[in-house]
Amino acid sequence: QAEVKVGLITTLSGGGASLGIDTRDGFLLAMDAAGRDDVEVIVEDDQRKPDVAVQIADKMIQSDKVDILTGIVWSNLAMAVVPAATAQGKFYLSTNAAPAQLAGKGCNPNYFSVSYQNDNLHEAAGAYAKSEGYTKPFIMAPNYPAGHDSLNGFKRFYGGELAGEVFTQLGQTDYAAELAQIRASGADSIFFFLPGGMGISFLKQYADSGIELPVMGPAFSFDQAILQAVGDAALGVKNGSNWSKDLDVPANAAFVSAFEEKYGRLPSLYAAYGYDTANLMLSALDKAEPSDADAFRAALKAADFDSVRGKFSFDTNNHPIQDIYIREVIKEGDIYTNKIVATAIEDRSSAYVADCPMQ
Amino acid sequence: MSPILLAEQVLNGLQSGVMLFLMAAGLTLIFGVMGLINLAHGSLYMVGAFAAAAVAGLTGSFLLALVAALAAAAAAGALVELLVIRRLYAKDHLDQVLATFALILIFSEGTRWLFGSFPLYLDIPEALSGTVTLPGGIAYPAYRLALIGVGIAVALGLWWLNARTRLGIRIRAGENDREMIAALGVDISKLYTLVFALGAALAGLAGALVGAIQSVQVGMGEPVLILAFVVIVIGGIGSIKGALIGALLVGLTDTLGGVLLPELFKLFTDPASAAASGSAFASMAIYILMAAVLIWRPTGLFGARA
Amino acid sequence: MSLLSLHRVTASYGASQALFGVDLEIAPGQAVAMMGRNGMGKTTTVHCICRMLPAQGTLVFDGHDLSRLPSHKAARLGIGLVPEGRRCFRDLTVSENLIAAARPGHWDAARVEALFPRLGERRRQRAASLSGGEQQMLAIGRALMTNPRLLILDEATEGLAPTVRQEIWAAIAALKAESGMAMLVIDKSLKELRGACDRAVILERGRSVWSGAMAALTEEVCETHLGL
Amino acid sequence: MSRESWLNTALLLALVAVPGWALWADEPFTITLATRAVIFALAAVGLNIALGMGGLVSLGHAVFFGIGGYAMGILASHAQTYTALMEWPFVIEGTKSMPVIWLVAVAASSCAALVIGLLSLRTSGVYFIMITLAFGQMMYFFAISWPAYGGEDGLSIYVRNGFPGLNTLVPIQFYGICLVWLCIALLLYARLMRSPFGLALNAARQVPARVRAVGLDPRRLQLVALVISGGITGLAGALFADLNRFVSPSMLSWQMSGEIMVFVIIGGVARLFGPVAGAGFYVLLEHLLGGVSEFWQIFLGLFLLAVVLFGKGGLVGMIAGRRGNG
Amino acid sequence: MAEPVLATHGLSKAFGALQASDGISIDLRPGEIHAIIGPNGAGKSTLIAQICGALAPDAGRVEFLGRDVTRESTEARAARGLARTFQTSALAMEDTVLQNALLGALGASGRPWRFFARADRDASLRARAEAALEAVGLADLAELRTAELSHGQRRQLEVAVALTLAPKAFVMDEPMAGLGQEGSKRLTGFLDGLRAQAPILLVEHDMDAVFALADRISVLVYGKVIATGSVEEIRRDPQVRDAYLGEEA
Ligand SMILES: Nc1ncnc2c1ncn2[C@@H]1O[C@H](COP(=O)(O)OP(=O)(O)OP(=O)(O)O)[C@@H](O)[C@H]1O
Ligand SMILES: Nc1ncnc2c1ncn2[C@@H]1O[C@H](COP(=O)(O)OP(=O)(O)OP(=O)(O)O)[C@@H](O)[C@H]1O
Ligand SMILES: [Mg+2]
Ligand SMILES: [Mg+2]
Repeated sequence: QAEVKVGLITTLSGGGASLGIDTRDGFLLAMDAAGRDDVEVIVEDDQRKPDVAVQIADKMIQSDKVDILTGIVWSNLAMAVVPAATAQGKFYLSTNAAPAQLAGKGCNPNYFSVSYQNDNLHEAAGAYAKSEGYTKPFIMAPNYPAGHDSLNGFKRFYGGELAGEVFTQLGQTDYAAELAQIRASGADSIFFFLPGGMGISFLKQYADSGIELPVMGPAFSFDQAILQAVGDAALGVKNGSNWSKDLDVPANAAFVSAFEEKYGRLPSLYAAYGYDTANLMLSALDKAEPSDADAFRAALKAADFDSVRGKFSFDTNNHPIQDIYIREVIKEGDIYTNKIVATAIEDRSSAYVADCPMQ
Repeated sequence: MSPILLAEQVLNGLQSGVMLFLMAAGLTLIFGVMGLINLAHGSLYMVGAFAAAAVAGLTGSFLLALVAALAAAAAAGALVELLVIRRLYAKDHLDQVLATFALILIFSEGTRWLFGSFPLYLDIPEALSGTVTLPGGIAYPAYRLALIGVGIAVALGLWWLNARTRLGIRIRAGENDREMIAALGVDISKLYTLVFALGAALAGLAGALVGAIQSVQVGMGEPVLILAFVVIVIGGIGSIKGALIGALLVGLTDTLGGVLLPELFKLFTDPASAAASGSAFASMAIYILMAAVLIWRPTGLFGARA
Repeated sequence: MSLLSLHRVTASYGASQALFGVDLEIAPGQAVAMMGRNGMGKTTTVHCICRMLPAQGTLVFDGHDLSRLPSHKAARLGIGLVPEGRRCFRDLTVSENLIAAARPGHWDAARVEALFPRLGERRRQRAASLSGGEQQMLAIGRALMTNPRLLILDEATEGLAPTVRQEIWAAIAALKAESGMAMLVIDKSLKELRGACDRAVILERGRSVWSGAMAALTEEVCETHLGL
Repeated sequence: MSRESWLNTALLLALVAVPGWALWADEPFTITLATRAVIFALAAVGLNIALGMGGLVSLGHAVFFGIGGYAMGILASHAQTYTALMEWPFVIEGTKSMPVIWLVAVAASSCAALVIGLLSLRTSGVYFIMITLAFGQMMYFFAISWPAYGGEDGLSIYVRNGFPGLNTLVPIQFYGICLVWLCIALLLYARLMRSPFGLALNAARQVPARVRAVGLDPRRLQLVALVISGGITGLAGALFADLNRFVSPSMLSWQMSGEIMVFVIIGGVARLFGPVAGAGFYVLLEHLLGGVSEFWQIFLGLFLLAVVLFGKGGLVGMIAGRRGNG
Repeated sequence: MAEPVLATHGLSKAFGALQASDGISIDLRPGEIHAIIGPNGAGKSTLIAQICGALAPDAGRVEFLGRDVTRESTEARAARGLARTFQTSALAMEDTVLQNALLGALGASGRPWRFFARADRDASLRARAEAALEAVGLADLAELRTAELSHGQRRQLEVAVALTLAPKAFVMDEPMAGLGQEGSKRLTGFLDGLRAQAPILLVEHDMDAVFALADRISVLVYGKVIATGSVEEIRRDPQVRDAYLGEEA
């Protein structure tokens, strides 16, 4: 009989399944390595639907009596689950989604983001654009909250003039019109945030458009899984990330090789966050039981674990303070992957700390 | 916005319309001709794209990939018709909706099971990469021009098949009264299998062609399915001409809406929120277009009057 | 030897039985009238012959067992149907209706249009917009296009003007005389049937209750079985 | 009693028995699951009025479901933040009271149904399916990109709304509320089906020309059916939002419309308990299969396929046989 | 001469180049049966469609009970008391025979907005429906689904539904079509009595019936009324013989 139950809700079926699968695999890798039989992980598929995620969370809380929830990939699903779960006194550790509301006014002592705050990777791209001396970037993102956060994040650290700012449609697959706009705008660089298939489509069409400008984006569109589908079109793109497989940290090297050995593929960002989240949780479980909420919370907050990202600590709003890097897409043999080329922002916390009542 | 950019955007709209037509063509054929609501059309589109990506990965030949896409989608279509669709003709539209919805689930997860959850790589052929300079100095991707060519060829071929061949006439007769056409000595079952396979093959072709400039992944079919339905409904069900014109209208509305509406809103607010609200309206534009067309002409632009 | 032979044929619509034992013989070149009041099973019998409804009992056409054949195969053996209620292909034009049914043989579109000149005039019109009589002509023409050996006419003169009706009866007579086509004719006009047919069968409540030469169809028979 | 009545009674008893079983088996989550099924069933009963009786194949019922959901979300979020919904020309405050929310949800979704119906009923058949889908998509994209109420992220309501005299956070009590609403809707459906209005509506679906020829306006009948239908589905939306304490544009998506329709079809179109059987079956299947394999949706697909291919008239038709008359 | 119940004045309708109605002026007087005959495609059904409001005329007027109803909808005209039968049966096939008749009664009552009462328990509706079924001889089949009726039986039901409306005028498009000889005879007898209730505008190809019933006959050819008169006059008219009657005169 396990003493601590963890509910991992993530997307395992349908279009966005690859992200959830990596999250789960990273998380379970760490759990296996720890070999603790007093911790039971229950995994369920949310189908990327908010109402299903809520239902699973209810089931985990009511029937399985879990102590800790984790695993959600998408911000809108997190917004559906996290407030209700924390209101019921459960802990939620985020492996990816970290929307602005939950970092600012809506922060909660039982909610910890182990990944980042959503804006961070875009901020890194903005900082990079500024340091490279670009004066007319063209920026675009889909028209939904995460897209707005993205462009705001970029602008926050870039701060200069823009050649154009465009919101595309969510799920758009054809970017001919945007490419024409870019060509006509006289831009000197491009920043885009187009998660999933949108990014693949854009990059392929960009490569074929004859436009040759430096391209930047957040790490999501250049993740291990996606790069193979984009191919050459992605080479040379700069992207902001708080992790990379070549990050020179001992814990990271161990993680990458263990992941490759177990699953036969390179780990992605999501796998890294899943792995870190599990290790953070294990480190806290060593010190306290979740039933003793205050002690457990303090143990989490101490972040006393070996992060694959090296430096890692929590700010007052329970979001990480960490370095954020710029990676470049390269080809290693037959495999497309990333390497770190610069540190964009050191010890970055998040823009919303001040709004959070926890100080 | 300069006139030349505007011209380029119009061209983009037309081109995206032709691409849409390619997707909608097979659906019109099955939907209009056989009277079957085939929600699984998007899945056949996906099957084509995956078959193409797999074969391109193995052989490196885009042409072989296209052949594979056609073959795989046609085979999947024929199989589906024989096993499932065949039992649905006599049932009403609702059963067709449910059954083909079930097929989506089976196809999507089956594909994921075979190919994994990660998107696949499929790129345009070397010969068609890069751009061509059009009059007026517009640099236009060669591959997209080729797509326009294929779309027009498909349109002509389908129109000819449907209106001019005895096969087409019999198929349409079967849509009116299946029992009667059989009583006149036509093996309507075989005919329908054929049509379904043909429609599926067109979907597969579209999947492979469009997949090369978009992403080949599970679930790629559903958004396309909706757009394809929008197109054929605007054009009028069963009309190839309608599908083509509907596709062009939708392509233009979508492209120009996305470009012009934010510009328009800039007259009233700051650029960032103009971009946002303009884009919000742009995403509703094609549906507003469709509703307006149907309110004005309840059976689409070229549909038979009810 | 008979071209079509039905023996003790029974059939049901779902749970309700409509035919309880129908016997019918048609020799090559012979015209047989099928009579009976409304709802007695005439159309049902036709549907059994054309394989549009499963039937039990013996159904033989030209030496082929019909009972296992799908509809289109029965038609290809040479059974042509002019269905009750016309059932033209609404969205097809007149000429497309004809083309859809065409099989090689004596009858082609030109001959049909010669038989019914009005169809020629409306060649490009959608069948749905034809008048009732025009649709009826189209249905006959369409059945002829299959070049049948047995032509089944189920209420083929329903709703036609007297002149057209006369034309159609004349056409039926001509068909019979020229091409030696066998016919099964259902119609409400006893007078015309007498002129056109050699034999008659009468159905009552799903059974064939009388059959014989037309000449033997006396007033009494009509009164007992047809209520005339 | 006919076989269908037996089946209906059994279904109803099963719904009433769920909480008891859940407590006895110590599976409290079963109640939440059943609540979900009951709410979906309510939405589907709504659709069944348009679809089964009126023959209006609406692929846009998520609009009403979503409007109901947002009625709850908007009112409750304003109450939660103590901000007024509207200050001019008069002040409207948010509320956390369920009855008020229900009223607003039903009114808003019925109004939406009226407007959509007025515009859509010019078309018929597949065109009607698509025009309702179009309205659904408009609402969906609007909700996604409209920032005021959360856009795609949706709205979180931390605590379930209140009903006088009940503690709605207790799953059993909330389940009770939903079940009562379902019963009321079923009763309404049963009465409608046999009423003069139902008779006329039924005929309007089959032969509009005949209905006109006896002096009735089929379109008006269908419009009223759609309004009633939309109102009920809207109510279900408000309850669903309260169940999840969350609304987001996904309630407005075409997949949601599709699911509501699937409930009706697998249960049995135009059958009184069809939506109940359908929603129950679907939710149960989803729950049970989810644990079986990562590729569980294949099995779900196969099950649905089997129901269509081998069952006439959906689940209810399979068990109870063909629909009796009257 | 009594005021006509129903009258058309110069009704014209063209389908493209085809002039389907060409200035048709006819009327229907109280207590009479006015038969419209004419070759197939002459425009009889088109005329009926315009009279009943299913088709808008290009020119001309329709008057019913002394009012111009040309711009009124089908349902409004029906509510005023104009009942029609269709050339091809338009019945609710999934419903029972009785329900079809009840629908007519409901239409006549003009009160469809009752959501909670039971239609089949409403005594007045039911009485009306059953009387109509009885009149056409379908009373025994009241509980049968309409889809299970034979073609001829459906034709009878078609007339029954019109009867339930208790109209001020009937417009019938080939009510005999599909009836057997026995059935035609019965219906002929029935219509004969019906004219006392309301006059009938009768389109029919069954000359036995027309000659037995009609007080007046109008002959329509190519959209034009070429002759109107008594049975005898029409039978003798050489033009009519030529265009329509042939040997049946
Ligand atoms: N689709 C059906 N389902 C159930 N019963 C039917 C169906 N069609 C016909 N019947 C029944 O079968 C019997 C025979 O019908 P059929 O159509 O063969 O009659 P018929 O002799 O052709 O009459 P009519 O002269 O009126 O056309 C009738 O009593 C009818 O009620
Ligand atoms: N919607 C339409 N479009 C084009 N032509 C039409 C349309 N409706 C009718 N017609 C034509 O108008 C003419 C008159 O048709 P109508 O149906 O009124 O004839 P009818 O006198 O009722 O004939 P029948 O006795 O055969 O029923 C026909 O030639 C027909 O083809
Ligand atoms: Mg018959
Ligand atoms: Mg007519």
